[in-house]
Amino acid sequence: MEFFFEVLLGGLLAGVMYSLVAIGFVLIYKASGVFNFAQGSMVLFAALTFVSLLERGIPFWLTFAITLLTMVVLAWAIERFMLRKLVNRPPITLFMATLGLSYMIEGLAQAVWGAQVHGLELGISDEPLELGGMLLSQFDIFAAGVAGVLVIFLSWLFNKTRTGISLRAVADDQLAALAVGIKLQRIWLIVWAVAGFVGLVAGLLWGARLGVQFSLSLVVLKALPVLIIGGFTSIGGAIVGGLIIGASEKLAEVFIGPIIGGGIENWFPYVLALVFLLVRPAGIFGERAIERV
Amino acid sequence: MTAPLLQLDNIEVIYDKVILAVRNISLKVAPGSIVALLGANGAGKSTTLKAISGLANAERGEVVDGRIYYLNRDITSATPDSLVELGLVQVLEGRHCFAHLSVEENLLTGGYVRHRSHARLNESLEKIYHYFPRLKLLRRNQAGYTSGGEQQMVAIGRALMAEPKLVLLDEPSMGLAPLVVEEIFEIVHTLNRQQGVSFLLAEQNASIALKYADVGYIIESGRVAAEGTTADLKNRSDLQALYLGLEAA
Amino acid sequence: MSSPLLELNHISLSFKGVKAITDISFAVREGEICALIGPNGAGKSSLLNVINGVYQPDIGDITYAGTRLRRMQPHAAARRGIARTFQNIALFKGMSVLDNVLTGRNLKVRGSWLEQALHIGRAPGEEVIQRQRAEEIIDFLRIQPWRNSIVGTLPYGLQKRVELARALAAEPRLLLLDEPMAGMNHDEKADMSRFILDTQREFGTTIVLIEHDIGVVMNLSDHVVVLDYGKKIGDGTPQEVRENPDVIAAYLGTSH
Amino acid sequence: ANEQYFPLQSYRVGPYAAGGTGFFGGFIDYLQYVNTKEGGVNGVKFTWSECETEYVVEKGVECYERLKKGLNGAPAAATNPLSVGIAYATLERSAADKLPLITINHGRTDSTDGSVFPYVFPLQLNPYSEVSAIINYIATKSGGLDKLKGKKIVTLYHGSPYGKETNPILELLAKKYGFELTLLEVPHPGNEQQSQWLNIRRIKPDWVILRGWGVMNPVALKTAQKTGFPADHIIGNIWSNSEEDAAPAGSAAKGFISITTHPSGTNFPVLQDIDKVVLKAGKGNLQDPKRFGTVYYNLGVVNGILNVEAVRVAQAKFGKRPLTGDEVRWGFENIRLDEKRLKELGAYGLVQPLKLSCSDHEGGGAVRFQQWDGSKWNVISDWVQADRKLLRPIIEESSHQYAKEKGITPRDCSKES
Amino acid sequence: MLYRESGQFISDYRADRRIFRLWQERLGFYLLLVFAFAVVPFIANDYWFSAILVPFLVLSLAGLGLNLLTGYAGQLSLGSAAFMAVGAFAAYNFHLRIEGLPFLLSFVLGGITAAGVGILFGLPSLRIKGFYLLVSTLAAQFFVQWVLTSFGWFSNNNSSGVITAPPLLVFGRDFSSPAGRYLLTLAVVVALALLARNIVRSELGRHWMAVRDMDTAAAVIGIPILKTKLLAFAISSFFLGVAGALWAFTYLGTVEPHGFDLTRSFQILFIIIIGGMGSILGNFLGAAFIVLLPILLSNLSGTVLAGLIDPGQLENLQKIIFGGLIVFFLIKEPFGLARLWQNFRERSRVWPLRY
Ligand SMILES: Nc1ncnc2c1ncn2[C@@H]1O[C@H](COP(=O)(O)OP(=O)(O)OP(=O)(O)O)[C@@H](O)[C@H]1O
Ligand SMILES: Nc1ncnc2c1ncn2[C@@H]1O[C@H](COP(=O)(O)OP(=O)(O)OP(=O)(O)O)[C@@H](O)[C@H]1O
Ligand SMILES: CC(C)C[C@H](N)C(=O)O
Ligand SMILES: [Mg+2]
Ligand SMILES: [Mg+2]
Repeated sequence: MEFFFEVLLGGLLAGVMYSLVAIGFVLIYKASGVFNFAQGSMVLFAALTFVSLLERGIPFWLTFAITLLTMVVLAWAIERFMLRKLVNRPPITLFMATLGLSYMIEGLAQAVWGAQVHGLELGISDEPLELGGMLLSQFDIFAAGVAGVLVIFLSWLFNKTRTGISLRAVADDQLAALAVGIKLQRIWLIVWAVAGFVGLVAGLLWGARLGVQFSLSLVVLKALPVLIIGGFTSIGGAIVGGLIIGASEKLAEVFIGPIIGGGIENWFPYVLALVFLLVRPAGIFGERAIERV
Repeated sequence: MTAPLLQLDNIEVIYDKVILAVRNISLKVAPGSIVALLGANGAGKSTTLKAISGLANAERGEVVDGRIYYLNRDITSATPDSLVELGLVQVLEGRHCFAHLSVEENLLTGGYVRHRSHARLNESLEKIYHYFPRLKLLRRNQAGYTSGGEQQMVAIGRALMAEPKLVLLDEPSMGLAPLVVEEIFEIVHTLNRQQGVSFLLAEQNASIALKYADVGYIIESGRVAAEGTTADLKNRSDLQALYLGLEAA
Repeated sequence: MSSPLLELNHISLSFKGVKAITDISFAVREGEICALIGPNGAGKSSLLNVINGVYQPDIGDITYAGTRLRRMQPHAAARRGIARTFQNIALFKGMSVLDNVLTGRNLKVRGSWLEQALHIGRAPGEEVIQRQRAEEIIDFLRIQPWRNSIVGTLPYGLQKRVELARALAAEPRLLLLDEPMAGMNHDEKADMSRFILDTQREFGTTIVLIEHDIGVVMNLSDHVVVLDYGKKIGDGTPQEVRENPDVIAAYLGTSH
Repeated sequence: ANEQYFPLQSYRVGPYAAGGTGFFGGFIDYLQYVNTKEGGVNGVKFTWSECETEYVVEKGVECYERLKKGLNGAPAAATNPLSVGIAYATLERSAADKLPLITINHGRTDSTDGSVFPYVFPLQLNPYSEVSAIINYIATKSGGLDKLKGKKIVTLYHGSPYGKETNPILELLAKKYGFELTLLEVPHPGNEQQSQWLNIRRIKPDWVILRGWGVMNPVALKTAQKTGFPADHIIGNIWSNSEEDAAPAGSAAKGFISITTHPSGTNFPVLQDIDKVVLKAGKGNLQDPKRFGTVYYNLGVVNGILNVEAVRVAQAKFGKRPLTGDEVRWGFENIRLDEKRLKELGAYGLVQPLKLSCSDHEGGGAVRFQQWDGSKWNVISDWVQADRKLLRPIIEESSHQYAKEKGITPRDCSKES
Repeated sequence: MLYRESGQFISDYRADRRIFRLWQERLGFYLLLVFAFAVVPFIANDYWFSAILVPFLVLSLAGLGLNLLTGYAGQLSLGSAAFMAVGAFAAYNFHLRIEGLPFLLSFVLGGITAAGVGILFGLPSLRIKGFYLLVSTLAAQFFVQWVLTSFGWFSNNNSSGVITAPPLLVFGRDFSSPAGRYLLTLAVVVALALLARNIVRSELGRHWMAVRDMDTAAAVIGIPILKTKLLAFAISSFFLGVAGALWAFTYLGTVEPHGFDLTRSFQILFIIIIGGMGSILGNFLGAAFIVLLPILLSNLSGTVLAGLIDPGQLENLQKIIFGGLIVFFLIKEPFGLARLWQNFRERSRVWPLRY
């Protein structure tokens, strides 16, 4: 029983790590209706930039600032050379454009910083905490705290500000948003820059866990089912989805895995998400598509 | 004579680099006037309006020739948001509400650009509810679920929230009950008289358009086929049967 | 006088507690043109949606061609000969006019997909027949010049016509038209009215249509039903309805 | 031209770039070294060109087909894709083209049987030998093979054919020696292993064998720390043994043990020489010179030594000229690296004594153990041999089945000279 | 004025539904076939066969499969590679386990098995739409790979989970030579492409597009949505399955489950984006592009840029170029190379006029 709880808790905490990446997705989707597959590459790019600078001896906070600036520049470039030219196109087109984008960012990241594997120490100790016989990862608890802060900040942004409403308007109908004078370009810049920031935070935490390297861009694959269970349009959903996925996939791997062969963590979250979707086709907190005739 | 508020000089618009939608259109809107664009389906009315408001670009359209002036500046390639800031707002054909936003939020989005303060926003909002009491009832409903006519009201109301100087109205009467059509044109009339707002409207309902407009242009296959004051147009027998269908009025 | 093809009995419908339709009953006789009018948001489109099964009424039932139905699925309605057009054009935007019309005939196709894919069995002959029928309808509505155009790029008015063509292609017994003439000028409305009348005369199709142009309604319809706030406030011949004071107050206004 | 060509199916980008850049860097530097220092082998200089595979099979095949014919008249000596997938896909092609396929430290275990696979060379160490050696090491640590009984060993393997390949042998050894074996799979790519390590925590094994690849390795070490499993009881296999596997795990890697066929470091005459002749002259291939002497780099150098030695041996028989692939194959089969020869090459201690033959394309089958001290590897054992006698029949069974499927008549090795 | 339509009056509907309506197109097509079947085998070398032509053909077929699902029926999928894997492993097992099964038949059975799996993962499409559907296809992607790696039976207990192709014997003739592989692949691909062309022009094709453009309206006019979507999944997966079998048997000769990973699914998606969604020809153009561009770049580096830029950087550059091209296409020509070709044809039809 104690073991069960240990797996459960560990899973919940791991799930929050997925949420961190999922939040980046939700942000962009909610604000512009774009399903941004390049979020993973942005995570990689941010982390790689960060460690590479750090390894050159630049102090931590300065590095953080420079990397953030880089992400803003990246957002600017994306807006300027891609989004601006894809105004009012169907969502699927934008999705595919972000696939292209992810290739570009990955290529760029490796071209600039090379393909080596870097270690990243954030100075957060990862000696496990003992709690009633269970081991809890300090690092994961820290990450969960960061995710919580992010969620509070972003919820405020979306629900309490004018920008928030404009963002949702853009997601619904770009042409109409233009017609009422919303500055699409500025909105995109803001959103992508914030997504870059979220990517950086996720990149640092994931990077500290995995080492900074190419595989970092694959964490999107873990974030997708989270996103889907939570719903594309809900920041809170990303957290709940993360908790559900994290806990259930760990429990499944530990308790079901041995029965059917192990290594089921790659597909289990997807199947779980599928089951959720069959009951709620837009995720737990997602907005339903409106179809009126 | 005062300088026109809006002026189009021989504009040509192409969609997708191949579809020539507007061949050669010149027109003027004098400050404080109401101008109607009439013409058959596909004549190029909507395209003309979108070219003015800068929205054609968003549909892969392009003004390839000619110039557009508004408030004496060249706005041929201005962005829609800068035009809204200058008080030029378009109501799109086919409603285009933000489906997931509530009716009230829809209206609010229209006001952001021109109003910074909360109070002003609410003031405008009340004005719109005054014009369209039905919207007040529906203020918390998601716009996507409202009826066709209600959406049309939302779209018009949203544009008026910006307190514009020039409104481009694309088929305002479409899908509206006769009473509401009358009301809308009354609103147009009032705004025009009281606040000097100018209107450029594309309208299929020629009788009502000509009733309220000062000047009319008749568009045929992307060209101006006839123009003049509404009084003149109504008297031109060659146009009556073809475009204006006035015998039923 | 023929018997009713369609009868609505005490239909009510609400969305999240908001009543869109309240206890509406009326009958449409076989072969007539029935107009539904009323202010915006009165519940007209919702009622059409109820008739062909897009919405399920909370209370009430429908009798169609002698069968009483509590609820119906859209495709079941289609199979029973109910076709329709939509207020916000619902054409297949990426397909040509011809293909749109051909899809309208989908229920008439007998050959299986495999036969068609391999071009064997019933497929080859049938294909020619379907094509002929579709072309007839295209001719009938005079949209030949755009036969191969992608409908998404056509002007609004033409799209409305294509949508009618697609509905007619199904050779329906009951045709539901939601504002078929919105966005048309006078001439075009006249054309469209003629098509609708011809359809009724030539094929004996029963038609229920929503329209805001009262002139058109008066000219076209045999029977008018008026809704306001989800309730029926008038039902009768055009003339009767036009003189009904409730209708004037709620909908027409005084000037007409 | 009096040149011998090496087609290099290298990978310098993508998830496994760390391995590719190190390995091919070492390989190229060694060829460069032989060219500069000795003017090639008997006056035959080496040339090479690279084709990026990204570790993707079909790119590897394309590269193979493109490069196999040689360059500017210089014939190809052998291909070295450093990828199990590409090796499999070019296995039959290389037999048809009579071009040796070198799969140093990896590849298809049964290709050790050269009578069935004349053109494939899993040099030094095939996957079966690898696990056998690890078990033997654990036995020594526990005080003898008989002490293995009742020990708990967990193998954490990469969820790919590569990761699974040794499972049957481990099971066999478990039965033979009576230790308790648990096999745990980590799904590709391996960036999330919490559940596996929680399981390990529950099982409380004596040893964990880490059969990883790429990102899976540092993550394993980090997660081990998080779940309180000591790093010095984790033994990395041959693809979990580089600096790139340990360093990113930071302090969590301290104490981690792994096997290696060659020590890292620069304390070998041949490496010193390469440094002098190649690196100092600015002709080094590594982008990051700090990686000189790392595990992957040294493996590249070892690979270079073996390839060049094969050419040298073959030239002795066929003449001092550029050789065909088939002639180089003969060279490989007649490699004899004893202590004396290794010293001549300046590679004593870097390369294990090897003796290849027609029927044995592996040759060595020994590994050493090294331990990560937080910044570098230190060798902690002498050569530990795999139980090759035990493995041979299993290998032959498999190779003969292959021969039957493909309709190959095995060579008669007793007739080979 | 190469493409003159004038003078070719299409007098009956039967003629109008022909696969190629104009005689120029028909002639062009026949010439192309003659060239591909009779001329290429004599002028190409091994490298061309094994490294360019065969993968080009197989990827075209895979693109075709995905295009039916995504381009025509509008269902987004990131699981194409899974269906290829099913096709490959099923064909392998049918061939292995049924004595004397004709080789081509094992392809068909492989395709059919893939179709079955496709239906299974297509089932949720009735309820789940748009991006949410990605979940189902990704589930297929990961689940299939897991099954194939986890259960040794599928690879006949090969210790590395790799399957190898049996000798390619069709009607007693051996097609194992590079030219033979090419011809065999070509024949299968041409036959299936013609079949696809027929399907998309048939009732079913129209249903797909209807569902793609607006599925509520499609339901209202009586199109059976579930059947239509499932058929899209099934037929698409069939094509992908056969492509997978060809990939394993005639192209690489060996394959492991990992060879059909997510990257492959993306690759196929890129083929249809670049080639053109909703176009048959587009798949061939897209595949040609995706096969040739990297080779071109990498050859360039080997010759022109030799030594100037290291191969790793070149690969990064290639990634950037690739991603850039995808974005570029989506911006400039969302219907891909196929539309470019079509525009070119339109132009040459009216040439020298502009519109
Ligand atoms: N987004 C577009 N892409 C391609 N062609 C278009 C597009 N929008 C309009 N067109 C074409 O441009 C021409 C003019 O259309 P426009 O919508 O301006 O006409 P309109 O006068 O407003 O007609 P309606 O009265 O039907 O609204 C038409 O032939 C139409 O097919
Ligand atoms: N799916 C739905 N969800 C929520 N509310 C709905 C839905 N469909 C319709 N309504 C509401 O029901 C009422 C009636 O709508 P309906 O579309 O039937 O009106 P209508 O008579 O067709 O009006 P119009 O003439 O403007 O098209 C409206 O207030 C609308 O907001
Ligand atoms: C470097 C490679 C030879 C080994 C690697 N683990 C593989 O999967 O193929
Ligand atoms: Mg218009
Ligand atoms: Mg309505």
